[in-house]
Amino acid sequence: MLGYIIRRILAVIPVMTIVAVFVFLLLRLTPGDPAAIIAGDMATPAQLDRIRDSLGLNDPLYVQFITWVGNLLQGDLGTSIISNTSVTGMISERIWPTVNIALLTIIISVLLAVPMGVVAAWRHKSWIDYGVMSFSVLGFSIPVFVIGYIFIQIFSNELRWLPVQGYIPPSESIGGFLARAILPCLTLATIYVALIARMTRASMLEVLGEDYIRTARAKGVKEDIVLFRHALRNAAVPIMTIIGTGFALLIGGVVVTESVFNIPGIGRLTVDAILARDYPVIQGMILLTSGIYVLINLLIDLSYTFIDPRIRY
Amino acid sequence: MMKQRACSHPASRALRTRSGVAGLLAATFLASASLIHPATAQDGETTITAVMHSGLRVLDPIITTAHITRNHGYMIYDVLVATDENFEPQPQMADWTISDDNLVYTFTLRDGLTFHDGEPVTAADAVASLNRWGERDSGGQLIFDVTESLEATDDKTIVWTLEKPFPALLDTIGKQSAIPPFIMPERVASGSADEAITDYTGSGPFVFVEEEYEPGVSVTYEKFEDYVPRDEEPSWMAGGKDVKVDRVEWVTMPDAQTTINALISGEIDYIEQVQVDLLPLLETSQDVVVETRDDLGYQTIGRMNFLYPPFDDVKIRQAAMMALSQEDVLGTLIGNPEYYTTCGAIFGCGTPLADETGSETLTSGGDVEGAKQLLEEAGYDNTPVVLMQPTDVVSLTAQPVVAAQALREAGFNVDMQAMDWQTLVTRRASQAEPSEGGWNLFFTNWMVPEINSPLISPMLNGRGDEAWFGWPTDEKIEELRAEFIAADTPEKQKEVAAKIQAHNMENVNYIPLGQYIMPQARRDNITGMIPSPVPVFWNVEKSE
Amino acid sequence: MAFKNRSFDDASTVLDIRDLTVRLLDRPEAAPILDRISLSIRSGETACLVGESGSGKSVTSLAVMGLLPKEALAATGGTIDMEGQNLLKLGAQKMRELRASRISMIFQEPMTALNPVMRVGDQIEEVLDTHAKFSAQEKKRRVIDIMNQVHLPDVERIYRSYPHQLSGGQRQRIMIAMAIILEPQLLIADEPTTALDVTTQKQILSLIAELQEKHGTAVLFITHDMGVVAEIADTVHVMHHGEIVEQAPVGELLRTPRKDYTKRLLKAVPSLVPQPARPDEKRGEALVVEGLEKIYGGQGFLVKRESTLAATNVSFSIPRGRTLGIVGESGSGKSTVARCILRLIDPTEGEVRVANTEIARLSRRALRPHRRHIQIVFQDPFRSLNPRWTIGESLIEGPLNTGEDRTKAMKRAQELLSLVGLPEDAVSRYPHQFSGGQRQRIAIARAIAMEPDVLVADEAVSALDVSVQAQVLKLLADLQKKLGIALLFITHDLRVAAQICDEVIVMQHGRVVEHDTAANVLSNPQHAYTRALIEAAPGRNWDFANFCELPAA
Amino acid sequence: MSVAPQPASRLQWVLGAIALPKRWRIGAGPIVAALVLAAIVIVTLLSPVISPHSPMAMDALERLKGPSETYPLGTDAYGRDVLSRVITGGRVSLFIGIGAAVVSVLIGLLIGLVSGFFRLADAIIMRIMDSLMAIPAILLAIALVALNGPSIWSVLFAITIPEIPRVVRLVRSVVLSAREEPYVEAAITLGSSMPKILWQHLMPNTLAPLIVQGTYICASAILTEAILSFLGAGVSTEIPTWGNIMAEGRVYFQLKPSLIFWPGLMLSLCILSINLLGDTARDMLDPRLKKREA
Repeated sequence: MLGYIIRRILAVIPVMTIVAVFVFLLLRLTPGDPAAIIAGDMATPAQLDRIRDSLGLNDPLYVQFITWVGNLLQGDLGTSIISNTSVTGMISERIWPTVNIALLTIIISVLLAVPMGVVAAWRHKSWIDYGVMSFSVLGFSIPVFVIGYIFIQIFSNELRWLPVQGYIPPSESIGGFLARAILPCLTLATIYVALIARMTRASMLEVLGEDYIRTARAKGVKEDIVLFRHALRNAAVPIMTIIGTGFALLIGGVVVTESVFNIPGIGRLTVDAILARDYPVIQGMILLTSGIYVLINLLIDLSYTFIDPRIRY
Repeated sequence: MMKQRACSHPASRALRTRSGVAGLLAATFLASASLIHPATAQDGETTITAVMHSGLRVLDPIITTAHITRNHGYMIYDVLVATDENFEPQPQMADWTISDDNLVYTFTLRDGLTFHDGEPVTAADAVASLNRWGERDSGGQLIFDVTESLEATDDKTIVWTLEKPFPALLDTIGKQSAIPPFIMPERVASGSADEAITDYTGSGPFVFVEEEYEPGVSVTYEKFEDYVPRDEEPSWMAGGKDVKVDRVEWVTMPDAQTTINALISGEIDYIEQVQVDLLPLLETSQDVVVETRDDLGYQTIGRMNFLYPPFDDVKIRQAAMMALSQEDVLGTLIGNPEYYTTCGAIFGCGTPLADETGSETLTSGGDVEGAKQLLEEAGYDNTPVVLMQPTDVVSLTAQPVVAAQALREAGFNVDMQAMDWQTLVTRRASQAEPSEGGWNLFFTNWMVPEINSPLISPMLNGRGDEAWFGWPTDEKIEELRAEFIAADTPEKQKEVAAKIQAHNMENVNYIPLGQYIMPQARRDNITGMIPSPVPVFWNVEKSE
Repeated sequence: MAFKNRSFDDASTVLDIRDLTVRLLDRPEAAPILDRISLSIRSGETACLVGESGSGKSVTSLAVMGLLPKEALAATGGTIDMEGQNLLKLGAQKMRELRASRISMIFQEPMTALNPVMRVGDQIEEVLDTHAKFSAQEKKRRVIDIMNQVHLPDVERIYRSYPHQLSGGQRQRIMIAMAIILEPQLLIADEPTTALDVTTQKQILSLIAELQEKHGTAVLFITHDMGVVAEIADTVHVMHHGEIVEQAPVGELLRTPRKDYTKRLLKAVPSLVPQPARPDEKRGEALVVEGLEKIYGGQGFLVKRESTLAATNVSFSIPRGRTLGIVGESGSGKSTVARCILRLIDPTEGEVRVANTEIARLSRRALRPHRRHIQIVFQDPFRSLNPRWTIGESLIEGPLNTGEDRTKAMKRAQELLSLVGLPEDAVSRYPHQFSGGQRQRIAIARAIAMEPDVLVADEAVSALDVSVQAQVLKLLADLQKKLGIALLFITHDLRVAAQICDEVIVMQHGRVVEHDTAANVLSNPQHAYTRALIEAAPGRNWDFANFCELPAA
Repeated sequence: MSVAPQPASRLQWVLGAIALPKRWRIGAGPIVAALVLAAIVIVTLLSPVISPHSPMAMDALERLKGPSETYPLGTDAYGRDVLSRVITGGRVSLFIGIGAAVVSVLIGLLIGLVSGFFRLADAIIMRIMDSLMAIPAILLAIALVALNGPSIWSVLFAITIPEIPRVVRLVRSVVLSAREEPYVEAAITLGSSMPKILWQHLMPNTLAPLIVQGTYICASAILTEAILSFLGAGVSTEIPTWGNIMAEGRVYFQLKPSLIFWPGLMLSLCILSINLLGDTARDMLDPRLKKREA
């Protein structure tokens, strides 16, 4: 087990290295010049060049890469070219809104989606099943920003139950946090619920056809216990997997949702940085999100051993 | 002066009292409902939450010409001289005297000026700041070109000695665009003009709260208690900067509609720029005021690349201009005619130098037939026009689309290339062939005060490679500019300006595409906003 | 052989099925899955339901348990009476209460019938939780008690174990413990030993008998294996196409079967008595294996992995026209040997000579031209043909590889099909249009299309019903005679080995424990393990095909 | 009889390849979905003929107008006809959807086959694929569009690249499990070469899951295009797509919901249909579900 963990962690190294090189090269090939952003509309070419010089952008690529990696290994993601503040600082300030929203979304999604999927599989081909499937297909079919606008229109503009936008950290006010987080979370959750409910249903359908379910029924075990004690745990591995890989989807949704609901999270930070060619921030963010993705999937892999005793590494 | 249109449709409040299920559900959101208005202050402090036109990311107002950074500069810095609403320079930090030969300017700092760290503002600080500014600002460079010396003779006195007269000196250091000479402590201002500052100590009416600053998201200012405002009434950038609130928070909202909803629901107090198309949304709200703060507004322009065909040929440049219609551009860009006006003056309508010579086709719907004919005369060989279109800046998306259509109608072969603004600003600096990463035509917007004089308008520089993007080599305009600098009376200046206007329309240094204003919106408990091209927060009050 | 011959005339009837009819829900017009079957079981009785696959045995048991797949099957007629109530009319709740307390069931695959993520102790306890209320202590005591009764070793440890940590036999014991903990009147056992090795099978059968005696339970035992029937049945019900064709006490049925179908079924059961030895024609060795060894695993990355010895020191040779059988239980290494010989896996040590070429060390590429000399027929007839290819395409794949002309190859494919007893037009059909036995014939045809020197049959008849099994065995024998192929026959079934092999190798734990002529191995086993295997073969003293006792060997 | 059968006809081969179940049990849903999709495809393909206006023709005086006889669905912020733009926009959206599906499936298939069969290549390829998977697709796509400019091709490229690793993994897993099938082992013993086994025995196994996966990629690509447009990294406004029509109209969501409603409706109907068809295909082709119903 320990050996497995070590091996898995070591396997992260080449993956993250490839990500780092890839991201670095990708960005440096992108047209766009942060110096032009800093200088504004009236700058002359000579001024631009002087600014580029002072930012180190005129150095050869490999020098820039070595500098960057060198700093990276010391935990320093560099300094934002545009705002002249430390990338680590920017990220650590803005990661919490995203993390909080994402966590709440995952919790809401799992609480909604898993029972939906279980019941749909249990009542295979009933109206409940069709209902759940329709919802989950629908959840995949509407762009997330449209869902967000519809929620705002209904709950904020028409009913006036919830604020339109913004973010308050839960440490400041739980109520304030929830009031502002509910709509973004529900918006994000639609696609996530769709995804998890689908997978739960499919996985449960398969498990419900297994012999041990028949055994449980032959023991006279009640249906709810059959579903949740016997079937769900066996169906859990693919569900966990989809929660993990769905994380990438969540990031995509977060980027959009943060714009719609004006949440100062890392999704917006990244998009802004890409549009402004703020290389250190983009690199840091992509590296970070990739790292989190890899980490989450590592944790999920490890969690399999708790779900399923047959899985030993 | 201020156009005010308090929107009052007494319909909307009924929403509060929906009965039945809705009411019941509403109760479940009880906890949240009471928390909807965070902007209402804690402990009697008044805070204005304002949504600005863009996020603040660069904090050095000298290194960039970005408007949001300039606005930030006006919050925390002060200037020696400021322009009032009559375009007259007025004393702000300093009074001045001018020698009879117009070569020596002596500035005397007024009493009570303090930096936010408690140190007094000295003449040495001002000299260092002016020097750094002079390296970046094009107007400033012109002055320093003729400067013999700039010295602090004592703590309060600055002596600026010129080699030859520069009649517009006070106008130039008093201008609010693009780079005003903000006064910083000497230790900050003595740094390189190419590296952004990291010490944000100013002497302006607000203090920058560094620990609450989130680049691109929010920035907080607190009232500077030790600031001593002038006694005069505020007028544009001049007069007394009397701060009447405790805090101002600028927040950025990426979504225009969300911003408006937030203003209606009272989550924010102020929107600097409202897209004209969205104004109807605000009409239903009684407690929101929509108004115009800056009557001059913006000039939208097109600029061609003089280095490559087809626009290296003056006839073809003229043909292109002839094909365009300001009405079409502005109508598409702004829509509501209340907020735009066709204007053929390159120095902007409503400014002292305004003159509309040579702009007939532009302001009367364009002349496609004439353009066709000119093209034929010029022997246009169907060289494609690479037209750069930014996709992510709302105020710049319409011009290229409208222009492309008009140019195609006139017989141009238009290759419109979409890109984000960043790519555009990088690419417009490229002098490569249009087919190899260069360009032929792009559009941008200027605030009118940024182009209202030949001294500062970047498009009127005719020094080839040293000129602004497009790089015209135009000796005639350089002569005219020199003539303008030498002109010592407003009448003479107007005369030269008219010549420049005529020359521009002949040579098509750039195409003025008309003027538009951006309305602002505020909650009605925000009062005392003075008219100004810069959204300033002094004199503003917030009542409960 | 001594059959059970107790009388149940006085015993009470536990279960009485009358005219039970089960139909497909979505095709009610099709022939019923169960057609008016009737049978009754008395307390203490073991009733065997025997039949080939698809005869409706399992559906009968599921119908009794009320576990028919709801969306597919439904009982449309008849009654299932137990203690005076018709189970078919019982509500879901009532039926659930009955399960495990009155009727229990054990299933074929102990591998899959236990919940893999629950400790087995908990799974047994769940029965108690569902049907009764006991204190935690009492529950544990009862579970430990029942686990002792099914003779599980190291009960405390197994109580906390997960199913995958147990052997197949242990798992089946857990199933039995679960089934009888509440002492039901009726125990339904659906092929409970089919997936087990013979030696384990023997233990489980005797355990069921023991418990049945102790608790007086009635047992409905479903099996396809006549040997098992001979060992345990009181009464036999023969099923065919959803009908019960014959019901009789076991002795009567085996001695004097009345119905043709029963006779056919019995005649197909291969005898444990080896065929008379064939004269050895000394035609030269087609396959020589020397010192073959295969070790799996070994060095891992960072962690040293345990290596598994799958086969070691295996040597034998097969002359042309002769058949060598490799017999052993699961995990004995017999399939590993076959796969090494075919170079589907690479042997760790040893030599393999086919048609006088050493192939154990050849590179994959160099090996390819030699492949044609040795061919294989796999166990699973449903997976051994590419479902997307016509039979013709499959048959000519090999010949095309050896450079044969397409038209000629196809012509020959048709000949091969008639050779294996299939119509020639089968070339243009797809595998799913054929039955398992037919597909196995096609697989054989595909193998002999290469004109190999050696044909390896890896459990080639194990998945087939006995009647089909007999036909395929006969086909193999005929082909061998006609073509002079050497046959390597891998099987776990001693009866099959006895019928087809000239020589037999017995393997255990990767080693050869006995190697001799078939007659010697079966009638005069030297090694204890071989003896145990033979002892464990159910019904070994009965000659099913001739309805009589075997002469004592 | 005994005409030596030629290699089975293409159609037969494909039908065989996806192993259609004997009984087709299709509900009304998928049939409606297929009809809706067909209708959308036909309308968008015919857009040059049937759109009442040029999708690019602007009328500055007719901005943001409601439905009228000239403009049945009203006009957008440039005074362009919404109806014409919506039906023309479908072409590009569908092109991007189908293009992303086809290209990522083809490339993924090739890489996956290689990876599934050659151990050495597998280790390297899978590391690269893992890395690509780790980068959130939407960020990667924005960066790629920023790199190549917002043309149709670069959007297509940006959407396709992140899908490839998923296809590779799918193909690889199918290949790895199909390798164990006895008929593949039989082919080895029959002396078939590796490329031949790879292509003739293993590849067809991937077709069914790839068809299903392809539909999902198609649907998600159309959606991603919309999101990229929303984030300002989509196809330029000169070429209408459902995504950029919505993105342009989004600021008018409250004022003129029709600007989002119509393209949104088309897009959602289209994706809904594709997803439904994908689900149907999966239910029919997935052997595990078949087993359950058997």
